[in-house]
Amino acid sequence: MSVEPEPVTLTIDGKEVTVPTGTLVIRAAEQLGIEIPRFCDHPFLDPVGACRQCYVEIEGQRKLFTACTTEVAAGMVVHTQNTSELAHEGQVANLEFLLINHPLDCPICDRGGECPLQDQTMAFGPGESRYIEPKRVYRKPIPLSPLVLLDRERCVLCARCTRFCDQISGDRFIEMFARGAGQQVAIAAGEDFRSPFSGNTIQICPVGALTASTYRFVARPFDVHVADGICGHCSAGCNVRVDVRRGEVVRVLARDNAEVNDAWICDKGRFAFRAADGPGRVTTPLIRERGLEPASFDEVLGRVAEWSRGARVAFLTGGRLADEDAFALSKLARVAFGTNDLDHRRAFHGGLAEELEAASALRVTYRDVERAGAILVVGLDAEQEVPILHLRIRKAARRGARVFVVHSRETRLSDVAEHLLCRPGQEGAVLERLIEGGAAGSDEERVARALRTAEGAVVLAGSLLAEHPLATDVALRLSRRLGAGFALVPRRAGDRGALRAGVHPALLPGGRRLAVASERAEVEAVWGELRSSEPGRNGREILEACARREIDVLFLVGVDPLRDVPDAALARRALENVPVKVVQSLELGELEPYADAFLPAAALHEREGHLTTWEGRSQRTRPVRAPAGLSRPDWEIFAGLAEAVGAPLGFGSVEELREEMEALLAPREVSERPTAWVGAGVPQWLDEVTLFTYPLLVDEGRLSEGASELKAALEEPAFVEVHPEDAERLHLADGGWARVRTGAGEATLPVRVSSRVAQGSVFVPFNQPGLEANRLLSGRFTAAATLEAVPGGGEGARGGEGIAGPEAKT
Amino acid sequence: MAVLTPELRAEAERIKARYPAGRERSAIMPLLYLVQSVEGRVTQDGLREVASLLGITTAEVEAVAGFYTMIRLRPTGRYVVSVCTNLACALRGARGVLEAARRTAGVPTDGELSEDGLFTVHEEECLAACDAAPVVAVNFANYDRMTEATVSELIEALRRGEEPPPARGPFPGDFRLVSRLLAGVPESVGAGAPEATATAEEPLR
Amino acid sequence: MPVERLPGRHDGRATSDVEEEVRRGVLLTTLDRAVSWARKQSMWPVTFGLACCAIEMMATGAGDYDLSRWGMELFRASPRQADLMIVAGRVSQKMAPVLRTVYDQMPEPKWVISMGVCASAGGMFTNYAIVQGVDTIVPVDVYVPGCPPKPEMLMYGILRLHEKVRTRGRVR
Amino acid sequence: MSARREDRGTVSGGFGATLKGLATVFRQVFRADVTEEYPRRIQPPPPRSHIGRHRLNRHEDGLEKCIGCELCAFACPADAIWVVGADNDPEHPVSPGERYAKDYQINYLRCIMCGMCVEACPTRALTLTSAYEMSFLTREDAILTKDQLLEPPAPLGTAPGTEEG
Repeated sequence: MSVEPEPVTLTIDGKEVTVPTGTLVIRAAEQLGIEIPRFCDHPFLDPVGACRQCYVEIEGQRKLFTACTTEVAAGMVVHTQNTSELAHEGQVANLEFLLINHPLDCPICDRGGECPLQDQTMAFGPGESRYIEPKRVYRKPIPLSPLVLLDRERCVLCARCTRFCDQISGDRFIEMFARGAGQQVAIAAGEDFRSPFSGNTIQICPVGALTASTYRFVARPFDVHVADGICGHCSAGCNVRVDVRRGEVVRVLARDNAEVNDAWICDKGRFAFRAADGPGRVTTPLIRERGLEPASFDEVLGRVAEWSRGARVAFLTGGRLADEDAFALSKLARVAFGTNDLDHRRAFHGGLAEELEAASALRVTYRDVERAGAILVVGLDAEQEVPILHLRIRKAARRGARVFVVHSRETRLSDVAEHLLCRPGQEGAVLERLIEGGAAGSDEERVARALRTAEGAVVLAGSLLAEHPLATDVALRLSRRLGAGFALVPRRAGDRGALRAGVHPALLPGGRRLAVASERAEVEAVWGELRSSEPGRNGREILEACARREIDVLFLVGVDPLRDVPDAALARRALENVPVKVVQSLELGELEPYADAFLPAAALHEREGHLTTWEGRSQRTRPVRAPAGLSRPDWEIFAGLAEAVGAPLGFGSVEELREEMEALLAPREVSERPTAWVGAGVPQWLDEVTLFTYPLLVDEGRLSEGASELKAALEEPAFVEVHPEDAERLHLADGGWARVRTGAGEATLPVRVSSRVAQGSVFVPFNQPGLEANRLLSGRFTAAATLEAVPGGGEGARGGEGIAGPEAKT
Repeated sequence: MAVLTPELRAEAERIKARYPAGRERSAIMPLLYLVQSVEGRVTQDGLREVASLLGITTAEVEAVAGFYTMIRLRPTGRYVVSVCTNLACALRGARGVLEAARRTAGVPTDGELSEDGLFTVHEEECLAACDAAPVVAVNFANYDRMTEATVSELIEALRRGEEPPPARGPFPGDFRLVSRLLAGVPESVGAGAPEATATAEEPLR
Repeated sequence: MPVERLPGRHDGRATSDVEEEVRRGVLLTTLDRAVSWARKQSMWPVTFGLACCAIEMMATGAGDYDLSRWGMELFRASPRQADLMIVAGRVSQKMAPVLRTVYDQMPEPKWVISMGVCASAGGMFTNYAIVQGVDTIVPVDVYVPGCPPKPEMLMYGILRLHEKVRTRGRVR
Repeated sequence: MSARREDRGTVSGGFGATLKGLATVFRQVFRADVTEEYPRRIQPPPPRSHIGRHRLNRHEDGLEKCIGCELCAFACPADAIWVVGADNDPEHPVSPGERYAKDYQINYLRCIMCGMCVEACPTRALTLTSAYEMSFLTREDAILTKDQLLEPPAPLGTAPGTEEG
């Protein structure tokens, strides 16, 4: 770790402050509580000194200095506008200049009421302006994308947005054009601001030049009810602020948290907020009589208890549960029903790596990634799965870290990282070679040496690694060999919380193994004697058991197997054969014909709770309104069900639950055990072409329902990406169509020939409009596939139920 | 459709090779001139091609191109007549010279293309020849101590196809040729470029 | 939440009254109309001035605007002798039970005018201390806006009440 | 003054005082009547009086002046105004510029007629009139929507209930 810069003492406005060298004067002033007006300065962007608003007077210097670019020096005496007439005049003059061409749009500008220019002009600016000439006029607003609207008249040319795109997201779609008198922010003609981080430019714009189309004229800051929450879309755990007007969510903004998301959130977190208020939401319990009729909670819970008392019960959950719900479910299943058939996963890593993540917390944090000397990303497309981690990796690269990605598809880290493309399922083999140091002169050898020599390396493993059993353990062994940090990065917000709470067939809370008596005893000390110590069935085995009628009651908590499970046929067979299906979620959706009972769950921003990030950091989310209708937080429903079955969970409030949870989930060490690495061989069905899939950031997921602007901006229709050599061999033309046939099904998709995908493998996005890819899969996220060109394009032959071509965008 | 012919593309790679690895974007100025030499101005396609050559986004290229007056993003004639109207020249009557030049060339507003597509007259910042004010540059070659009469005569001569010698150095040739030279590419490579394209495609302003 | 409605308020005519009225048919309406006409002639308001609206009510009762033109100048102190309660002014939570008691002591038929925005919906006092609308305590027949309502506005409210009594009055 | 006070105690003094009182009352008969016969003869309120209902004004070309900026809702001490803005359709705009009020409601059982909204309005869209003839039978009627507020208020004395007097 670099040595801490030694402190420097200086006085600002007569008050002394001691800060490390290299600190900027503006930051030092903030520590003293002195607010210096500024527009272009942003704590997470490099200083640029573009707006000239933060003038301060420094004794001994001829002219005014900009506080945001001047680093502190020992014994420096600074006078801000509070104590220096010259600085005050400088600031007043500068504001007068900025307001010369600024339109009098305040009443119709969305930024009105929360606009730094408005506030700072009222606080530090001139009362009136001497400028009487006509103001410069532009055509406005210009849609940079369906999400972001640009108004160049309001822009004060602070370049925060262009610097964000340059330094943070790397998607440099907007720039300062016509530098000079007519300078303005603009985008290249015909292009779209197609970046998953475009929303951040709206939030950091100090005026109303960049506004969101979702929030256009919707509310005013004084009329909005605000709550601090945690984003529930992915495991990044971004700190957000949810704005509600009259009970309806109107906006989501990022909150500053230098430990997690700095000041950024991705566009999905920012613009996909309408799912809970959507038409599909069901807020009353339902019970199956002739059809699904509304009923009271007690009646439905009573009937469900009747069905499940003494029956063979299984629980499947999605990745959306808060930590408290997962813990309550884990206790409900094991204590109330005495079953271990519960699982939250759809990618089954297994092995020591998973147990390590379940047992411990904060072994690798965002800071470690930021300060890493080298980062190895394996089987993880960070930009599409955990976008804020992607930004942190870019930040590390900007500080000089060497970044390597082992994946079957080139990710958006391509400009800062070196990609080792390998066929899906081969990741384990590549890691194995990295452990041995790589063949002489090969890329792997160079990567291995870089990882070994780097200081504070980090290995980030993603869900694609689960394609080959125990591949994650090879990544763990590699990280041990390199002395690097290891982190298994799940995709969904509730995944890590569910894993640590024990929603897992073989793991109890805190990653304690069910099969090991001593670890089981630690849990039994709190929960009482557990009826079965046999590890239960994992997610896929539960569905198979349902299909074979070995399960009587199947609980589906926040998961829709028909779309989430990578085997649509199995999911359908399971739902048709299990006698009783209880759905507990925000909505019924496609489970309407199957559900025998429905229990309405409260949305994430309607209830207290905690969500655990991929690092293991548990963060609190606060409710912004009461649960809609009769819906309740999931843990309350589980507690009610436990009572109905006659084995109450023993906690009446979320505080009691958390007490019990904290006791069991304290980080603990995991006893080593050898993991049999099943041969570094090639998976058996490596015939012609390997199809692999993973969900993209903006897809048809249920939590993105209603986010029409977001989907118009970033969602792509289903496609199949083929390597140029394969395309040639299979006579596929870029832009043409191909019929993709796997063991489970077939579909006709538009072809994209690109070298972004590894040779011998084809990529199909998991859940884009036009194709639910789980129709093509049979249990895993990879499959052997054959491709053949389809003449005459999309309107010709259609596989399955008709694949919408790019023109028929849903 | 590609703006650069295959030979010019190879030339572009040679230009890029002059700069250290990872710093290819510094080759943006010569490449812009190269693209300008093909179409008589830098079109959106030209910007996109330079961007793909350098592996940066089109917006970054247009941000650079938008600053320089010698990189013409709008339709441009074969002769760019730049009349310096800075302090020294202005005092010596540059405003009159500009009006005369514009009238004779038939250019409606500053920086626009003349009706016959031959001339673009625009107000230029300092041409660094204050001793010879007022100065007029044709395709970046200076003509000293111009008056309203001499500038009209100069434009008429150019319209007749003559090549009046500038104050210093040879007659530069038409705008495309000058761009080619500014790109550091010998004239012979990929010669025979088509006439000035007066497409009125209005970029985003 | 700028505009809200509070649960549990009603405007003096429960739905049951309407059915009963329809069920009894046309025969008695002439008697109803006659009695109602008589009832509206001289409603004696109970003195229930609470705050600033009461001063305006006094002005309405005084010489210039003269409620006695409708026989209403007598502000009876005891509710027994009053048939109209003009709630004039903001009703604090402590005052609410008193208001209800006075209302209960008034003999049938009785009517309520909520004078001023504070009585009608809490006005600008959206806080814990003021009842957000008298209709959560007693059935209100006519709401009179204004802060305070001009005497003419109160009189217009009274006229609206007379019209209501005359057209919808019934013998009970 | 003090001399007269003693003789009031005597019978004749007391009788004199009563007579004087009656005289004052009797003089009252001949003085002009001050009562304002409200429903029959309505005193026209002073020209710039603003004790009545609001009104949303229009420009000469018929476009609504209100641009839905919600400054009035911000300024209102009683939170009586509810505004929802929306995007003007360029072909047939409702108001000049980008923004108009899709929904505009004033709750007259909250409004204290203080006029701060009129002060806050940047486009002079909202002004108070002197049409004070308002009273409501239910709370819902008390919430006037945009179309009602756009209509010029009826002249005094024509509201229902005033004919009968």
